[in-house]
Amino acid sequence: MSVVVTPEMIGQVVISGILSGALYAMVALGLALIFGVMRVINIAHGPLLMLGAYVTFFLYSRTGMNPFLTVPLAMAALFVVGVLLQRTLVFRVVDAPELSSLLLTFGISIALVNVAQNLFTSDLRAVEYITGSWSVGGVALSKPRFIAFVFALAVTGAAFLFLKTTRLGKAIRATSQSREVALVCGIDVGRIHMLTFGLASALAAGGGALLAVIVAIQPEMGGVWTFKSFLVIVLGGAGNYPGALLGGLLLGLVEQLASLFLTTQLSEVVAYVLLVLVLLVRPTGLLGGRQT
Amino acid sequence: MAVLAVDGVKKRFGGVTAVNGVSIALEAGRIYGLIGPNGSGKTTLFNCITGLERIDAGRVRFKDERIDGLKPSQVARRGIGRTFQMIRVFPELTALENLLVVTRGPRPQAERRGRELLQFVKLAGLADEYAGNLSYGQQKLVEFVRVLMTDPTLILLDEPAAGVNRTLLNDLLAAVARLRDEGRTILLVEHDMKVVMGLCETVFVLDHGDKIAEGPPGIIQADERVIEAYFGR
Amino acid sequence: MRLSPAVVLPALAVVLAALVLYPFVGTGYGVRAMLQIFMWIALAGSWNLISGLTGYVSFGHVAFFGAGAYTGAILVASAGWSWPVAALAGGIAAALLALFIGYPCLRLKGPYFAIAMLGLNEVLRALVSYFEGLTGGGNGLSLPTLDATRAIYYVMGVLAVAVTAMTYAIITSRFGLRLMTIREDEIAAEAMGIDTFHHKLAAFLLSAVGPGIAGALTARDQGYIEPLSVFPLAITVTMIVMVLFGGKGTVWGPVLGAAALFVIQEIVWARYPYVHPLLFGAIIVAVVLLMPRGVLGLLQLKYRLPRTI
Amino acid sequence: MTLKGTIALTLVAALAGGSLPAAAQGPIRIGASLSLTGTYAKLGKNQHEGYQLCIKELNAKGGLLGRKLDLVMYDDQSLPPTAVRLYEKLITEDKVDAVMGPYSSPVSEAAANVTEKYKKVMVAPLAATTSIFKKGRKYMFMVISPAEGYLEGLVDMAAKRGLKTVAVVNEDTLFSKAAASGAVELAKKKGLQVVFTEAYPKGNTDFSALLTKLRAANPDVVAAATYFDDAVALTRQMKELNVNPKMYGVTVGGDLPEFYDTLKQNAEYIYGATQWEHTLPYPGNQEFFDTYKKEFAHEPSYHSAAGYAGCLIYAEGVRRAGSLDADKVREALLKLELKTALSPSSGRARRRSPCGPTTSPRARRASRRRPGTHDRTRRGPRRPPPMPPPDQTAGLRRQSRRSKIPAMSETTEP
Repeated sequence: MSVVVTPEMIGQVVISGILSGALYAMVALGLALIFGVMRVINIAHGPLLMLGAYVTFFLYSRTGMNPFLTVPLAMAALFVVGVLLQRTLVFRVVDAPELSSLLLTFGISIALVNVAQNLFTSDLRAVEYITGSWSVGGVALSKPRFIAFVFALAVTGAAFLFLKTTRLGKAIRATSQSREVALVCGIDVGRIHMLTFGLASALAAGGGALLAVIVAIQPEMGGVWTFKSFLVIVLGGAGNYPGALLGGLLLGLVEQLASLFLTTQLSEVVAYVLLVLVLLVRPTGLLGGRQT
Repeated sequence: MAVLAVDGVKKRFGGVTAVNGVSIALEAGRIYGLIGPNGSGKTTLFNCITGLERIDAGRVRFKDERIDGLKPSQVARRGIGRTFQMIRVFPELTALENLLVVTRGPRPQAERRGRELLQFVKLAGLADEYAGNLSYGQQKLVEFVRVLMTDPTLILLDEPAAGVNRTLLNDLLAAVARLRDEGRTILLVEHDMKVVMGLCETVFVLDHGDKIAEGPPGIIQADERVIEAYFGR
Repeated sequence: MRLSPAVVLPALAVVLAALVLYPFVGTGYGVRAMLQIFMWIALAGSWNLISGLTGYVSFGHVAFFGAGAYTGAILVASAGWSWPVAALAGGIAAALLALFIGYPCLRLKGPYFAIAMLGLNEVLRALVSYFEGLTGGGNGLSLPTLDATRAIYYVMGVLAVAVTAMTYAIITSRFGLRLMTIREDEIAAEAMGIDTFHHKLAAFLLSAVGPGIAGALTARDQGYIEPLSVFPLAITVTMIVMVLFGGKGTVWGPVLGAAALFVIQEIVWARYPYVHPLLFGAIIVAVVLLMPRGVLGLLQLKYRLPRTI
Repeated sequence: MTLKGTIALTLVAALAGGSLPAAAQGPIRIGASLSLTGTYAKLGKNQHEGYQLCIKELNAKGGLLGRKLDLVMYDDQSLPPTAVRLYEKLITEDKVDAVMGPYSSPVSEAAANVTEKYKKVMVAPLAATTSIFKKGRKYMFMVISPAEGYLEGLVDMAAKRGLKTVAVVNEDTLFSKAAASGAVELAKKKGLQVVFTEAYPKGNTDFSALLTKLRAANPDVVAAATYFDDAVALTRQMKELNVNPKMYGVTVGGDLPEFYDTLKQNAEYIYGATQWEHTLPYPGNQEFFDTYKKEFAHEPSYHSAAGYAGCLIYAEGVRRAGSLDADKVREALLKLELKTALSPSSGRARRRSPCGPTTSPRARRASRRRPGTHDRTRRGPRRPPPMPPPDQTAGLRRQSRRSKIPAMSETTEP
């Protein structure tokens, strides 16, 4: 049953890999922010993405809004959710060992999924807005995935710009490099944590909103995204923000190429082996700093 | 013949050279001081000797054996004990357990020796208290005697006097002197010049990763480069 | 509130006797529930060995459970081994896996290790699905019908006792103290001459055996396994929460946590079929926030009890 | 006393005291564990509602053997080990009088070990994998047709139309694998060449690479053994990657009303295997559909119908046996022929009919049935209907969804 792999096919999956890689990068950037600033591994990242997808779904189905225009609304809504989560629960585990944050956010995660199951039901939802593809030199360029890709790039770019140029963004980066120094410089670290968690949730929600146009939405859709985001940020170097972009594209490509040359079932295995190899050579990821 | 010979050791962190080709040699049964302004590379040199940092160039020989490249635990087991600048006791182990973990032989003997050492630093009554509950000075003492539990040939002390009161300090210094008399070698990093001058026979001075002077304390104190390093010009 | 052996040992004997006799009076469900508690004690106790003592959070410990389950089931189904021997083989297979995976992964620190273990579990599930000639892939593996619940109850009980006894032996030994130094300050431990890597590896191996055997026994008892049901993250999290609830780094913490949490879950489960995950999530959050040291950890601190409680 | 002692003893007490003997003439208690949360939450919920409706109606008609019926429900989280424990609890603690099956093949497979051990009749309405019913199990009854047959209709029609090559892809779980292997077998038998097969893991959302390979193999027919979300994802991505086979069919997914709601016009011209459609002219079917919709505010799926019918089948078995005794009920069920909303009737019809007939126990007899082909072949090929606007009514979209001629086809007509 073997299929001969042609250059066109490789081109096709490389395109697919890059398209999904940008989305990975965007979602993972949120996780990287939280990890960088607070040293918290947020298992609830995927479920937050799921909530973002539902925002888009309901706006689209109730008001008929263009789903791509709902992206900022979903992000804003989840920004609020993120800030609330941080203020009520997560701030308590910021300095605790990783076990506490892993478990706390896991608890939040299953609670969110269950709430969604009861509020939205487990029915599969989708935003059927645009399908089909453009043909670019014999390679099919999926329309929804390409638009999502552009949006993801734009949002990720905006996030980088924000971190790089604004006062607040600089404060976030300063806090992630050294909380003590940030404190000394008069940065309100508690507020930065809140904003970071909000921003990260917004990035997840943006990913969810874009995914809504691509895949079906259901309460359990987030879990796999939490895991993939981990892979991405660990590959790229946790706490290193450009690393998230690199890691995302890398994961997208590796998954697709593994699926092409081996089988879809093994793509995860290949991604994981790559992760362990990277960590063995560079214990803090490709662009990670020194381990302390 | 030198117990420890550090030969042209270099260590870089990114663009910063923390230790730049430093060579020192330590003879058995003597006390050495290692001084220098903040950030001059003292602790990094300690880490290079004990294997916590991998060196970029040079070599470290201990009792005629290369030890650079070994794991810290291997270095320690060859007979180099150390304390840390920031205290590193095991807080959720008791004082006695802190000592026991580094021993290997039969347990009753180890416990006896541990209690003796705690007695020696006047902590016998706190043997079963969690180390994290002890005062700063007490923790410092526990860390100090923990080094002795392994019966090391060479002892590296990173700022033993910092944050310790006068009486305690005098006891500590007396203990160090006694260790020397037992034939052990001691290298200590210290900011308290009185301690360094009173105790050390030879002092090495680091500045920006370079060794800028070496000699008896009296001469070092008058060395222009040293004064310059500390006070600027 | 010191517990003297003169009180503890007879009490333990009474409890053990009650547990030995229980299958003759309990209902089928009761026996199975106790069996599950034994399983959770073995799992939680094993996780405690690596993560409670060294502080290395194994966020994929169910991998060993699954590996044991598949080893045991394959040996029973394809090679016709008797289940007790297959269960031992499950434990050995899990230990070998720990050895193989420990070499790279135990060099990783903190969250990196946690994520690597999480990944290991996902990968094992994918591999088990892929090599379907051996494992039945997504079809799962169906074992010949056998009603051995009572025998498995006893074996699982022995396993729970063995893991707990091993925890006791380790915690009271210098080996155990050295494992704790890794949790407290790995760099200092290393500088004090403790070969932290090999200590971690040893603890990791020991912590894999129990789940391996438990997995094989569970496979035999259920009669049917499939990749999704023996490699779920939920099992890992449940064992962690049990240890946290009871008190990590203690001997009886995992036992208490396993029993208490299992009973709570069973009650909640039955009453609120649609919202029990929400309640379980709330329990997790409460445990983490309100008593991160667990019941016994709190008692231990407050009353200065030894770790062997 | 040690903590452990206290806890263990309390626990023993709790476990021992938890059960009270069921009152002799109280309601008949029927127990089941279903996937109310976890992977199969949606489908399990539909099945739950099917059970609820059946029991409500039975009670309205005076119950069974003069007693009311009561449903004892647990959630197995879609996990087989949990189901095992819950069935053991239902049988030995809650002492239910009867059990009904859980959702999905893997869960049923695990739960069957318990129900067989206690010799409880279990009508398992949503276990479609035949292997479960083998293994010498005596008290387990199958309701829907076997998984292996889900794609037979598609392959059969493809062969009749002279199509030559087929690609089979499947989710790597018990049911889907069985459906896929059934499709491969039949394709070979019918002289079609299987040019591509690949399994993908559960939860997969990106099929780019798989479809790229599939497109290169250029099959006439794509047979996909899916659950639901993967059917949606796969369908969308086929469109995006220009994979245009002459025929394309899925298993679970294509039959659900949500499939169209989700995919809109992209759901058209896709063959779906179903165990049930509300338009089928079975007795009570329309009533079932209407009542269900009123009761639960959404349309039933075949999972609802199978749950509903499975429960009716069991009730009928009890009525004919005149007793709750498992062996008597088993005998009655083996002889039973029953028309329900789910199915046509008699043994002969069963063989040809698509939709799970009622009673047929165990696979031996059931293995010939082909879901999905029945009403389709009967109506014969038709022209594709015009594209319906997105706000099409329910009836119409069903029609378009079931249309026989794939739009992309150029050579379908023989």
